[in-house]
Amino acid sequence: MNNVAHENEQIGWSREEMAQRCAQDIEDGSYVNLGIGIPEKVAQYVPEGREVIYHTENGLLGMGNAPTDEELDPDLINAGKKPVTAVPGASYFHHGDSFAMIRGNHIDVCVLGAMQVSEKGDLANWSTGAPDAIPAVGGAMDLVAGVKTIYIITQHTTKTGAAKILPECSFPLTGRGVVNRIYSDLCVIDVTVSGLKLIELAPSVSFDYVQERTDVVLTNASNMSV
Amino acid sequence: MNNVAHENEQIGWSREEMAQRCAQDIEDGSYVNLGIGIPEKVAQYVPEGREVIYHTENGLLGMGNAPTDEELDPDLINAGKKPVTAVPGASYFHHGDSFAMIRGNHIDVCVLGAMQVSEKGDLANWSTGAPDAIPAVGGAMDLVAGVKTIYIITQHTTKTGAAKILPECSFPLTGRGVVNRIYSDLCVIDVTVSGLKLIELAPSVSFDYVQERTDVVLTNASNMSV
Amino acid sequence: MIDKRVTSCAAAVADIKDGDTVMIGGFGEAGSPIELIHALIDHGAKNLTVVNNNTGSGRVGLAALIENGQVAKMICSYPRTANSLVFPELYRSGKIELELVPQGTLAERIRAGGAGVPAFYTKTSVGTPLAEGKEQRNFDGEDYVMERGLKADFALIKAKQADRYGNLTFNKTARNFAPIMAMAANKTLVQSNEMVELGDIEPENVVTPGIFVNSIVEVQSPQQESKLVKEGVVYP
Amino acid sequence: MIDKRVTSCAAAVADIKDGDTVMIGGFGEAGSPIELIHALIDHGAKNLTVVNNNTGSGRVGLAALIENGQVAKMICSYPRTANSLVFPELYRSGKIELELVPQGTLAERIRAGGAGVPAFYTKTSVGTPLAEGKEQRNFDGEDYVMERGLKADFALIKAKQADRYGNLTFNKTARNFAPIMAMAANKTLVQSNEMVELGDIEPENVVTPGIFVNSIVEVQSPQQESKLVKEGVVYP
Repeated sequence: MNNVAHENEQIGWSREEMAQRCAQDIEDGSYVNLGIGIPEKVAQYVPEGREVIYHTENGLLGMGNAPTDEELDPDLINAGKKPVTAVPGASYFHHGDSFAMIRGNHIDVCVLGAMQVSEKGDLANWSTGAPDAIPAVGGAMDLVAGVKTIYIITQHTTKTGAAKILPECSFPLTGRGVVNRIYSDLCVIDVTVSGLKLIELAPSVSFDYVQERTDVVLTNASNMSV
Repeated sequence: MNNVAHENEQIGWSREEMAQRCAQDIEDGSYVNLGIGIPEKVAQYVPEGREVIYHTENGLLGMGNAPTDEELDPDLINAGKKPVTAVPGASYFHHGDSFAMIRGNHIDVCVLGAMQVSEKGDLANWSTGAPDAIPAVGGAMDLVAGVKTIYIITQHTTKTGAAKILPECSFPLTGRGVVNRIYSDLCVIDVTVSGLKLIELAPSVSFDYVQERTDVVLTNASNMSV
Repeated sequence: MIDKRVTSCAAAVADIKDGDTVMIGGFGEAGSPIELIHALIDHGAKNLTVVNNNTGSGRVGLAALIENGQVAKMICSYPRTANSLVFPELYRSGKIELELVPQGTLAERIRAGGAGVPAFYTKTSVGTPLAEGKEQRNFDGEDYVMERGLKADFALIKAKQADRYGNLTFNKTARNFAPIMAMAANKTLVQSNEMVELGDIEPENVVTPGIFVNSIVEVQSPQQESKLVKEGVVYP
Repeated sequence: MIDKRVTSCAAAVADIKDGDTVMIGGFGEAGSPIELIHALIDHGAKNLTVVNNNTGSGRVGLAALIENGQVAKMICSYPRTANSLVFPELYRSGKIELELVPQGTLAERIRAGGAGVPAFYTKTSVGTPLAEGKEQRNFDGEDYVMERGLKADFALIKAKQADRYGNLTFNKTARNFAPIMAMAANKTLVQSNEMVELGDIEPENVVTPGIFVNSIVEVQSPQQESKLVKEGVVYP
């Protein structure tokens, strides 16, 4: 337990840094769908010189920044129902066509949040299964089933310190075996056929520190020493 | 056999008259798809004052007349691949959407030719089943399966005098139980749950004359005496 | 002559009956046909099954229709929103039924209903609780769920421009579910910001061809749901 | 930077391999990407499965591709036309395979392939020889046939306008199969009459969004198939 000293400190990546780290992996020319919350921030950090086209499932390809007061149009919103703009070269289409893009494997990358991720890449991010909750799924199940690459941005553990990366999700699944990579506040983990592989650690975070907070045995493929 | 005297005469309706008779039954405001051949002629005879919108399955609603030389555009054709025009209020769409209109029961009337029609309204109009023929079906099967009302315009018998209205079609079917009404050169016949009902005779054609040339027992619901 | 224009929202919704299935366009407030919904509240048809991505916000539009006790069942993907006051309470007290459908499956079911496709297969929801009780099938090594096409008695949608044939265009992301709902409903009722002459909409740019439209009412300055919600407006 | 423009038809078709499935847009000559087809003839890929509504006419375009022995199988709805010289002979001599599909089923299979739907049900062809060997199923008292989604390695289509993102518009009924083929192919190759700047195509009027397009070559004055056929032109 050589990390006890860190327990009450702010260590690892901030929310902004997680988005920034993820953004490094968004390739030039990608078609990208960003979920609500931290994933939305990824767009700000895509490195200069890369041209990325953002899809929002309510019918727009080529989503731009938030509007100025003059640009604001309540008929131009994103999947989170926030006002957005459209870039030159954008296109509008109906929901049937929009989800044909998703279901038909045309979107390259989707970045989403998570409640739990399993060793096999199962994702739970829509419901805690609580009996009194109003169930609401939106487009999450379609996105994870249809988009080529699924990136997850999430705190490594819950607010109470419980592991979110688990042998099996206890919450209802969003999709089975769908996650490709996890960006947590502590590290970057790839989901591979041979299990979860830690490929990068946040500054001053050790492999053991991450392993302690993960309910699944990780392979260490990072360059940092243990 | 009181009709023997007619055998070698031109009796009954001409091709133009068959189209004209059918056109009387095209209601104001209908969405109509006309097959190649005699059915195409129906459009000319729709009574004045009725506004009818023509669909062609290659992606146009609001098909107009044949073009003048100035209007001719090889990119504007009908399902028979003939040049056409578009009326004000027309719309273009892709094949997926065009057949969604057909399959989804949105077109009111389709008028087609026939090789054979059965007592139950089965239609054969795409293949004689000859082993050396190149099979070709086009949109006929989609139209008969999806359009609300199917009208058939056909000579009552083949060129050799064989019946085309039969207990069962011997040719491969286009659709099963799909025909609503037959306009032949001799009469108009409705396909009903209780069999084929002759509802109108061409001038100077008798019910017996028609019955002789029909391999199915007809009910006489015409106003003409037998 | 074909003239699908009607003079009021009340006239447009007059034929909706108790027990009907009604698809209502819109994703949040974008594309929500609020004047038609309010006319449906005035009309009073009950025991409706309503198909919409959400359940409305505040106490106007779709939320008001629900609050007014006219909706027996919602078919939707996301019955919560920031200002979702009405649905959660009714749902928790068992006064309204919910069929929860993933958004893309909802869209494809509506499109299938309109295109004469009674059922199709999708990967969406495989392995999740929303696949439970549904037929599953493997094609080429992948698992899929069978989903049924969805049709409706009526669709209520909002357009930007309409002509008397019923050809429609939409404004930006307000298009969302409207074109496919127009296909899936027996009768499609449209409120359009503007009526134009035949031919004013370029035939290449028609989004919903008139064949999918039955009645159009011009509502030049539709109310904006979020503004009404902010002002605390309650309908009726 | 996203720039899908390529400098020649030869460059566009360069990656097509022997044995590939190639969807080719067009209904008769309207929308037929004749320059891309001729480039594919020059390229020489063999043993292709080609999806098109027809089989070409005369001895240019698709007919020439077939005559050149590059097509092992045609998937189409109507393999005969007025000037169908090539296909009938090869078919009768058993040199080319034919999968005959009703036109609307062909369209829907292509749309399903592009939309991630592996199979769907349709009433079309029930009770006919084209339903033989296919799964049938009753929904709500009606019989339906199960049909499979159709995908392709490449689509070759013709557009009216294109920008560097690959957004496309089409001319009149030349649109036909192009938008759905663009969805169903892994790589969609476009010949466009005109290249325009980003934003020149109004976002509301984009017919095929760029996400479905991979390569675009400008062909400002494409040849007209019917004219070549009338002149007795033979390609190559």
